[in-house]
Amino acid sequence: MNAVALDTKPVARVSDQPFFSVRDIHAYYGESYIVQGVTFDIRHGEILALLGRNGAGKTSTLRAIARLDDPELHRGEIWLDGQPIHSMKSFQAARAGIQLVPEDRRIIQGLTVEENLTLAQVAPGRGWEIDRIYQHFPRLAERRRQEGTTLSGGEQQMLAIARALARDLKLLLLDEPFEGLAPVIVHEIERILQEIKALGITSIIVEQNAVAALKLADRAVILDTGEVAFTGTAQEVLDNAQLRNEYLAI
Amino acid sequence: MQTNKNVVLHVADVHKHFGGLHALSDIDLQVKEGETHAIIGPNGAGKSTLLNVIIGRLAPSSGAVVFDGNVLTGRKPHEINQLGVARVFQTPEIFADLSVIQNVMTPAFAKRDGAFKINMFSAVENERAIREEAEHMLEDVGLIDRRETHAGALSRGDKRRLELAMCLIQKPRLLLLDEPTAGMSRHDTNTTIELLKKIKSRGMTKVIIEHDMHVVFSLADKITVLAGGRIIAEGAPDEVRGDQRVQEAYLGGAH
Amino acid sequence: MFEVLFLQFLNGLDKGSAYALIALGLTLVFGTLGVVNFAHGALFMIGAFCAVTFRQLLTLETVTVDPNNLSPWGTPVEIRAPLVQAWFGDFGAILVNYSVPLSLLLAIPVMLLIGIGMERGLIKYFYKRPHAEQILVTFGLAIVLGEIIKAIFGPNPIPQPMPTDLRGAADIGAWLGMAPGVITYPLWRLVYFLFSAGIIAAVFAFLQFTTFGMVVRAGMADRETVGILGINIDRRFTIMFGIAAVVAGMAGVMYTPLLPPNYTIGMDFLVISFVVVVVGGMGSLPGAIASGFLLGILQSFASMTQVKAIFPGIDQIIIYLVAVIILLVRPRGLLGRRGVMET
Amino acid sequence: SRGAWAQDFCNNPTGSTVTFGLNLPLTGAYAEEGADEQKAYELAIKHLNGEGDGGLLNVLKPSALKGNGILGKKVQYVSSDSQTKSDVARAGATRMIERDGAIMITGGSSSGEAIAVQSLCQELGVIFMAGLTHSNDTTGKDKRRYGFRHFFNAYQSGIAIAPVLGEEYGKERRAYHLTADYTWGWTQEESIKAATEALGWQTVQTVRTPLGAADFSQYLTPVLNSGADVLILNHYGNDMVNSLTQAVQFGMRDRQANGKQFEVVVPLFSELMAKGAGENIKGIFGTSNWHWNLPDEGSKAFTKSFGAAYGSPPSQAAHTAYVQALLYADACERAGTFYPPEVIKALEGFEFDGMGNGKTLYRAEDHQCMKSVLVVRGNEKPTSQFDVLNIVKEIDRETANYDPAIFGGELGAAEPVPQCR
Amino acid sequence: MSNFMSRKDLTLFLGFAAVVLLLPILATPFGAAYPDLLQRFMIFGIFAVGFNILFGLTGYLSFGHAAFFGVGSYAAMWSFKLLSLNAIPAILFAVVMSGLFAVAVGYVSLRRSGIYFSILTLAFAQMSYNLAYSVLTPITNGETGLRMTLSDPRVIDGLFTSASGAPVPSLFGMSLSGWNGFYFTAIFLLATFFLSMRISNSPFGMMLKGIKSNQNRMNYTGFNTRPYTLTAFIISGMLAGLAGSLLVVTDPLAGAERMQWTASGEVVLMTILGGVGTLVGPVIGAWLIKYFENIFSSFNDNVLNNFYSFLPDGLREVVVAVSGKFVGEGWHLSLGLLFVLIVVFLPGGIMEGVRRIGARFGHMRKGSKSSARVGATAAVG
Ligand SMILES: Nc1ncnc2c1ncn2[C@@H]1O[C@H](COP(=O)(O)OP(=O)(O)OP(=O)(O)O)[C@@H](O)[C@H]1O
Ligand SMILES: Nc1ncnc2c1ncn2[C@@H]1O[C@H](COP(=O)(O)OP(=O)(O)OP(=O)(O)O)[C@@H](O)[C@H]1O
Ligand SMILES: [Mg+2]
Ligand SMILES: [Mg+2]
Repeated sequence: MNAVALDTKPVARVSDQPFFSVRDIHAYYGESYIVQGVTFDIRHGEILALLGRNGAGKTSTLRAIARLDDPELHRGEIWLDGQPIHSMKSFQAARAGIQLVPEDRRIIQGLTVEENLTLAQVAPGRGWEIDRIYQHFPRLAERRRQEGTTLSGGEQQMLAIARALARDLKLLLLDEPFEGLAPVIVHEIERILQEIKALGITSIIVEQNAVAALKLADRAVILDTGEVAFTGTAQEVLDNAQLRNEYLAI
Repeated sequence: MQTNKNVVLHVADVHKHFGGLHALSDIDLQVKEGETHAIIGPNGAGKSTLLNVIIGRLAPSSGAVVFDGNVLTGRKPHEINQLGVARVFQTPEIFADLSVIQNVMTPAFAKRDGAFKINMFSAVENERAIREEAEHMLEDVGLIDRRETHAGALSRGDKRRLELAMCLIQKPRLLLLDEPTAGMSRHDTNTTIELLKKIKSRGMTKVIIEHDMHVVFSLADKITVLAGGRIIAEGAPDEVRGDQRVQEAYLGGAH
Repeated sequence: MFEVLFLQFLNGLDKGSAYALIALGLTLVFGTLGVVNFAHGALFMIGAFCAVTFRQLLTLETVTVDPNNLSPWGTPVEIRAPLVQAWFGDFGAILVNYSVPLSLLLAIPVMLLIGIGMERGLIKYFYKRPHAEQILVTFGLAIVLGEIIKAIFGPNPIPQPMPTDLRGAADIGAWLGMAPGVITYPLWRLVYFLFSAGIIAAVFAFLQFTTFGMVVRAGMADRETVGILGINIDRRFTIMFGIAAVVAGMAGVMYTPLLPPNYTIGMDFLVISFVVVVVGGMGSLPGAIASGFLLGILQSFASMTQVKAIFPGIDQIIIYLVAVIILLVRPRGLLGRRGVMET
Repeated sequence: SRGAWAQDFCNNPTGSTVTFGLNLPLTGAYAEEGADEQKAYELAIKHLNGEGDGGLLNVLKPSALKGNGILGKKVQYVSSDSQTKSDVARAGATRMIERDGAIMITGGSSSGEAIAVQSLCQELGVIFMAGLTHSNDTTGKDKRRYGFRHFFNAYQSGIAIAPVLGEEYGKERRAYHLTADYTWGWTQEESIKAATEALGWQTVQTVRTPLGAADFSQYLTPVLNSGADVLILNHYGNDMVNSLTQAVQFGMRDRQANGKQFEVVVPLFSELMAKGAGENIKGIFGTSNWHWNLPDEGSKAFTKSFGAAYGSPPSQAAHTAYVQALLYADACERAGTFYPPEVIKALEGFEFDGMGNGKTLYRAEDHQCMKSVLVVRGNEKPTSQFDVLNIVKEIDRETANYDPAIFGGELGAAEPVPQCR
Repeated sequence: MSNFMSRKDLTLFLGFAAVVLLLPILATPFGAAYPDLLQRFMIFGIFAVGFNILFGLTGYLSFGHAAFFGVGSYAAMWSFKLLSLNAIPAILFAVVMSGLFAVAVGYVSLRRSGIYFSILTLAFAQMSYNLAYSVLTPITNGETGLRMTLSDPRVIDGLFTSASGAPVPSLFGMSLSGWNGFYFTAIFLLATFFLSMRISNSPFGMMLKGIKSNQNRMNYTGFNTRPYTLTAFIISGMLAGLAGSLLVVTDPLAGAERMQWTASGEVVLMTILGGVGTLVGPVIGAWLIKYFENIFSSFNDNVLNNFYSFLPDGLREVVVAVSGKFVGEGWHLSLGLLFVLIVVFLPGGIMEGVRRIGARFGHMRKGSKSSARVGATAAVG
C-alpha cells in the first residue's frame, strides 16, 4: 500500500512537540509526480491556512494526509499526536481522528441527509450527536429526509462539515469550505469554524478566499507546484505584499 | 441604462416545486440583449434550479421560458443549445476522458456542424480552423500549456476554467454561468472577469449566478435577488446593494 | 382447465423461487457491489458439487477384487462394501438418505471460504476497474472452476437422489378439498420453494434492517468518502461476497435432485440470472426477487400448449420478450436504483 | 492400372503413413461420449497397425485387413474438438484436411454435426465415417456420397421398439410426446408416432420443448391431466437426463391412468445417459445400437480388448466408432487404393459379419448400415456401475429394414473428385 | 491521402496490412498457416473491429452482436440459394439485411444505457437464436444449418450457365475456397480496419468518445446524441453481418449456434482481451481466441508425445500427462487462465500492456514529469 514501514512505538509528547506534522511527503497520481516534498507542523488547537494557485497541489496534499488511494504516498512521514498516519489506510486515519471535508463535498448519492450523518457514526469514534448537529444546522434539520445530492451547493457544504463533526476528530481538513457559499453562510461557517477552534480542534483550511482564510488562521503555508513556497504566521502573509500578489493576487 | 434594448430571455412566471418544497414561485424575469444579468441569493434560494429550468434540464411545474421568440420549455437540451444558449454548471461538467484541447474542440464542432453530422473522413488533426480557435480559447482562460492533459486530471479550478472555455468557444447568444469563479484563485478570478468583460463588449447576453460580490458588482448591469424561491429585489447594482432585505437575507451586514 | 392453470401456477412459483434465489446471490455482488460476476454460475455449480462430494464421502466403499471371477470386459469383479453403513448401521443409512439436505452443512463453510477467497484474491482488485475487465476476469475464472470440476468429477451428470420420504408427489388438491389425484405436485419442489423463501427472507432482513445494507450501498456509491468516514468498506464487501457465494451454493445444493449436476450447469443458469437481476432493477433486492417470480410464472403459462397454439415458439423466448417490454416501460427495471451501472 | 489417379485426389498419402481425422466433442455436455469414441479410435488404430490383441480384426468376415496398417501404410490420427457445434466441427474437419492431410474424417455425437461435416467432406472429396448420429436425415434427405453411417436411426428405433411396447403395455394406449424442438427430435417423434399408432396407440399430444430447458416442470404438469397413460420423451443427452428425472419426480411412474399403470418411454438412450439418470432409468424401455453384454463373438472380443485397455466396458458410441474405423480400412484394402470413389464403391453394398450386430449390409442406396437393433431396458438391479442396461430383445435385420426411398435425398456424384487444395 | 490521413496512421495501416498479407508465412511456426484458420482470423477480426466501433468508442456494451453475425450468414446463404453463387451479391445482401436488423434492434435498445442496454441486446439475440433453432427452421434449417443444394433455383446463374457439380461460392467463377478465400477475406479486413481507423480519428469518432465520456455534457453542448449512437450501432451491426456473410462464403453452412449468447460473449472477450478502444487490439484478441479454439484443442497425447520425444520415457509420460491437462480437451482451461492472467497483469488488455511497456522505455530516456492518464476521476465508476 504505502512505501513507509509501519512504526508503532509511541512517541513521548513533549509540550512544544508539534501536535501534527508532515515530514517531506512525496505523492504521485500514477506516473505524475504532484506533491514534491511538503513539510510543515501544527501545534495543538491551531488553524493552518494552506494557500496557493489553482493546481498548486493543495487538494493533493490534503488527500495524501487523509491517506486516500491517490495520490499515492511514496515517501515521507505524517504524525498525528504520536500516531504514524503515513502507515495507515484512509479508514484507519479517519479513526485516528483525521477528518477530510473534500473539495466537491462528496455527499453520498442515494442516501438522505440523515443517512449521510448516521453513516459517519457507524465506525467507532462518535463526535457530535445528530441532534446537536441539527441545532447548529437548522437548514439540514428541515431537509433531513431529502436525498443529500439534491441539496443546494451551500446546503451540501454544510452537510459535509456536519458529517465531519459527527465523528470524533482531532484534525479537521477543510478543502475550500467557502466555495459557492453566500456571504451570510460564509459568516455562519466562519462562526462554526471559530467554535470548532474554541473546542480546541486543530484544522487545516485550504481556501481561495485567502482573506477569509487568513482571518481564521494562526499560521499559513503557501504551496507552489507541489512545493512549499512559504511558511509563517498568517499575519506575515497579510503584511507581505510581494508574497500576496505573487501567489495570491490579493 | 439600456432600457431601449429588446428582451432576449423572458422567464414568464415560472413555478417549480419538488414534492412539497417550492423551489421557485412565480418567477418573472426579463433579460435584455447584451445585458449581464446577475442572480444572487442565499444558498438554496433556487438559483441553480432556475438555470436548470431555462436550460431544459428541469421542466417547470408551471410557466414558460421564452428565448428570443422561441419557447424553450419542453425542448431538448441540444435544441436549446443550438438556439444559442450555453451553460456553465455549478459542479464542472467536462469530458474527463478526453484531452483538454479535445474538450474545447468538441463544442466548436457542435457550433459548426449542428446537432448531428456524420463526417468520418476528415481527420481531427486536419481541422485546422477549429483547432486554432480552440487554442486561442485556451490561451484566453490560461490553460494553453495543459493542452494535451487528460481533462479528468485537472485540478478543480482548472476544470472550471476549461468548462468556461467550452461554452465561450460556441459564441452563444445567451450564456448562463452558475458560479463561474467559485474555487478559482483570486488571480484567475480577475482574468476571468476581464474575459467576461471582453465578451460583453462583443454583445453577448449573460445570466450569471455568483456569490463573490467582487465579481458581481464588477460585471452586472442588473441584479435579481432570490430568496426562498421568490424574487425579493431587482434593479441596478447600487439600488440592490442598498436594499435592506437584501442586506439581511444575503449580504449579512458585510461588504 | 382450472387444475392445469393451478398446476402451472405452482410451477411458476417453483421456478420463480429458483430464479429468485439464484438472482439474489448474483444481485448482491452485481446489483449491489457493481461487479459483473460471470463466475456466479460457477459458484452455483460448486454448490451442487458440494452435494455430490458429500454423498460420495458417505457412500465410500471398500473395494476388494475377486481375481478368479472376471467381468465380461476382463477385469476382476469388484466386491464393494459401503463404509458408513458398516460403521453407523441404520444411522449411516439415514445419513446417506438425507445426503442432499445434509450437504448444506458442508456447502455453507466451503462456499463461504471460496467466496471470501475469490474476493480477497482477485475480485478485490477489480472494483475500480472498468466493467469490461471484470467480465474478462470473472469469465476466465468461471471457465477455470468449471474445468477443475470436470477434471475431478468428469463431464457426465451425476444423479443425486432425494430423501425417500420426500420423493413422490403431494396431493395438494386433496389438501384444498378437491378430488384426490387431480392436483399433485412433487414434494421436493415444495421443499425447494419453502427453502428459497426462507433464505430470501433471511438475507433480505439482514440487508434491509441492519445498517450493513446502507453502508454497503454507500460504499458502492462512493468508496473513497465512506473510507474517509472511518469505515473499512473492503471488509464489508468481502462479507457481501461471502454471503453471495453461500446463497448461490445453497441454491446449487438444493437443486441437485431436480437436475443431476455436471460442470456446465452453472453456465446454463448464468444468462437467465443476469436477465432476472437487471429486469428486477440494479441494486434492488426486492426487484430481483419480484422479477424472478414474475418471469418464472410467465414462463410456465407461456409453455402451455393452448398458448403455444396461438404464438408458436413463445415459450422459447418469453423470458427475453418480457425483459424487453419491462425495460422499455420502466427504464430501471422493476425497482432499480438511479445511477447503478447506467453508464 | 489404378496408378493412373496417383496424385489427383485430396491428401493422397505419399509417405509411409496415413492419417485419420477424429472429430470429437471433447468439451461441452457430450465430452464423455467424445472421450469414449477417442479411446475406441485409438484402440482401432492400434489393432490396424498390428499392435494389441487385434480386437475385431480376427472376427470381421470377410476381411482384407492384414494388421500392417492400411495398404502397408502405418495409421496415425489427428483430432479436433467439435464442441457439438456444426460450425466448430466443420472448422476442425477442415483443419485436419487442409493442414494435417487427413485421408478420412470420422466421429461426432450429434446429427447436426454429422450432417454438417458430411456435406463439407462431400465438397472437399474426403470420406466421412459418421460416429454417433441417430437422425433419419443423416442417411435420408441429407445423405451424401462421401458419408457413411454405421449407427442406426430414429426410424429403426420406432420399428424396433413398437412391438415390444405392444407386448409390454398393450395395444390400448394413449401416448403423450415431449420432443426436443429441433430436427433430430422431430424425426424421432415422427418415427415413434408412426410406429406406435400402427400398433393401435393414440397420440394425445405432442409438445415441443426448447433445447437445454433445464427445468421441464411446465411441460410435465399438463401430462398429468391429459388423459395420457404413456409419456414418450424424445430427448437426448442432458435434456433426456433432466426430463426423465423430473418426470419420475412428478410421480409419473407410480400413478394410474385410464385404469392402467402410467409408463415412461425413452426411444433412444445411451449408457452414459442412463448413468446420468441414475435410479430413474430403472425399467425404462429404449433402443440401442449395440450393447457390451451381447453374447456374440464380436461383441465379446471388442468388450474384452476395450476393457483390457481402459478397465471399463465400451459404450455404443465407442463401438460404432471402432467399427467405422475398421470398415474404412478394410474398404481401402479391398479397393487397393485410397482413391475415394474406389473406396466408396468398396463400401457400397458391402456385406459383412462379426462386428456385433449380426450380418450387416452397408446399403448402397443411402449408405445406412442395415443390421439388427437392440431394445433395452434400465436394469432393475445393477451388479456394477457399468451394468445399467439389460437387452430385452434383438430385432433382426429384416424387421429393422425399410425402403430408403421414403426419406428422399440425393447422394450426389463421387466423381469428378473435388480438389481440397 | 495526407489531407485526411496523418503519417502516423499511414504507417500503422501499412504495417498492419503487411502483417495480415504475410500471415501465411508468419503463422507457419505456430501451425496456424492453413487457409481455413487464417480465413477465420480475418473474419473474426472484422467482427471484433466492428464491435469495437460501438463498444470501444461509444461505450455501449452490446451482448447480442452475434445476432447480426447470424443474420449476415443466413442472408448470404439465401442469396447463394436463390440468386447466384457469386459472393458479391451475397455479401451486399447480407450487409443490408444485418443493417436493417441493426436499425430495429438499435432503435429500441439505445433508449437505455449501461447494463440495461446490454441486457436488451442480449434478449434480442437470444430470441433470434432460440427461434432460429426451432420454429424458424423453414428459413434457417434449424439444428442442421442452412446449406446449398443442387436443387436451389439460383435464378441469376440460371440465366447464364446450367449448374453442374456441387455448388460452391465463387467470385465471378473464381473459387473462393483455400488461399483465394484467405486473400478475399483479408481485403475486407483491411478495409474494415481502415474504416475503423478513419472513424476513430474523425470528428465523428471524437463525438462518439465524447458520448462515452459524458453523454450529459454532449447534450448541453448541442449534440443530438441518439443518431450518433444509432449510427455507430448500425455500422458495427453491418460489419458483424459482413463477417457472418464471409464465413458462409468461405465455409458454406449457416448454423444457429453462431447466434447464441456464447458467440456474442466471444466477441466481447476478443475485444477486451486485445484492448477496448484500441485499433489493433480487437484483431489480436480475435486471433488469440481462435488460435486456442482451433490449435490448442488439437494437441492430443500423441502430438504431445512427439513434441516431448526428446525427453526420457518416464519423465515424458509425466510431462505429457501434465501438459495434457491444458491442451486437447483441456484447452478451455488454458483459455480461462489466459483471460485471468492478461487482465491481472496487463490491465486494459494486450495493447494497453504494449503501450505501457513502450512508455516505460520512453521514461528511461527522458525521466521527466509526464502526465499519465491516471487518477480517481478516470478510474471510479
Ligand atoms: N487524478 C489526477 N491525476 C493526475 N493528476 C492530477 C489528478 N488530480 C490533480 N492532478 C494534478 O495535480 C496538480 C495539483 O492538483 P490539486 O487538485 O492538488 O490542485 P489544487 O491546489 O487543489 O488546485 P485548486 O485550487 O484548483 O483545487 C494539478 O496539476 C492537477 O492537474
Ligand atoms: N431534485 C430535487 N429534489 C428536492 N429538492 C430539491 C431538488 N433540487 C433542488 N432542491 C431544493 O431546491 C432548493 C433550491 O436549490 P438550488 O440548487 O436551486 O439552490 P441555489 O440557489 O443554487 O443554492 P446554491 O447557491 O447553494 O447553489 C434547495 O433547497 C434544494 O434543496
Ligand atoms: Mg483543490
Ligand atoms: Mg446553485
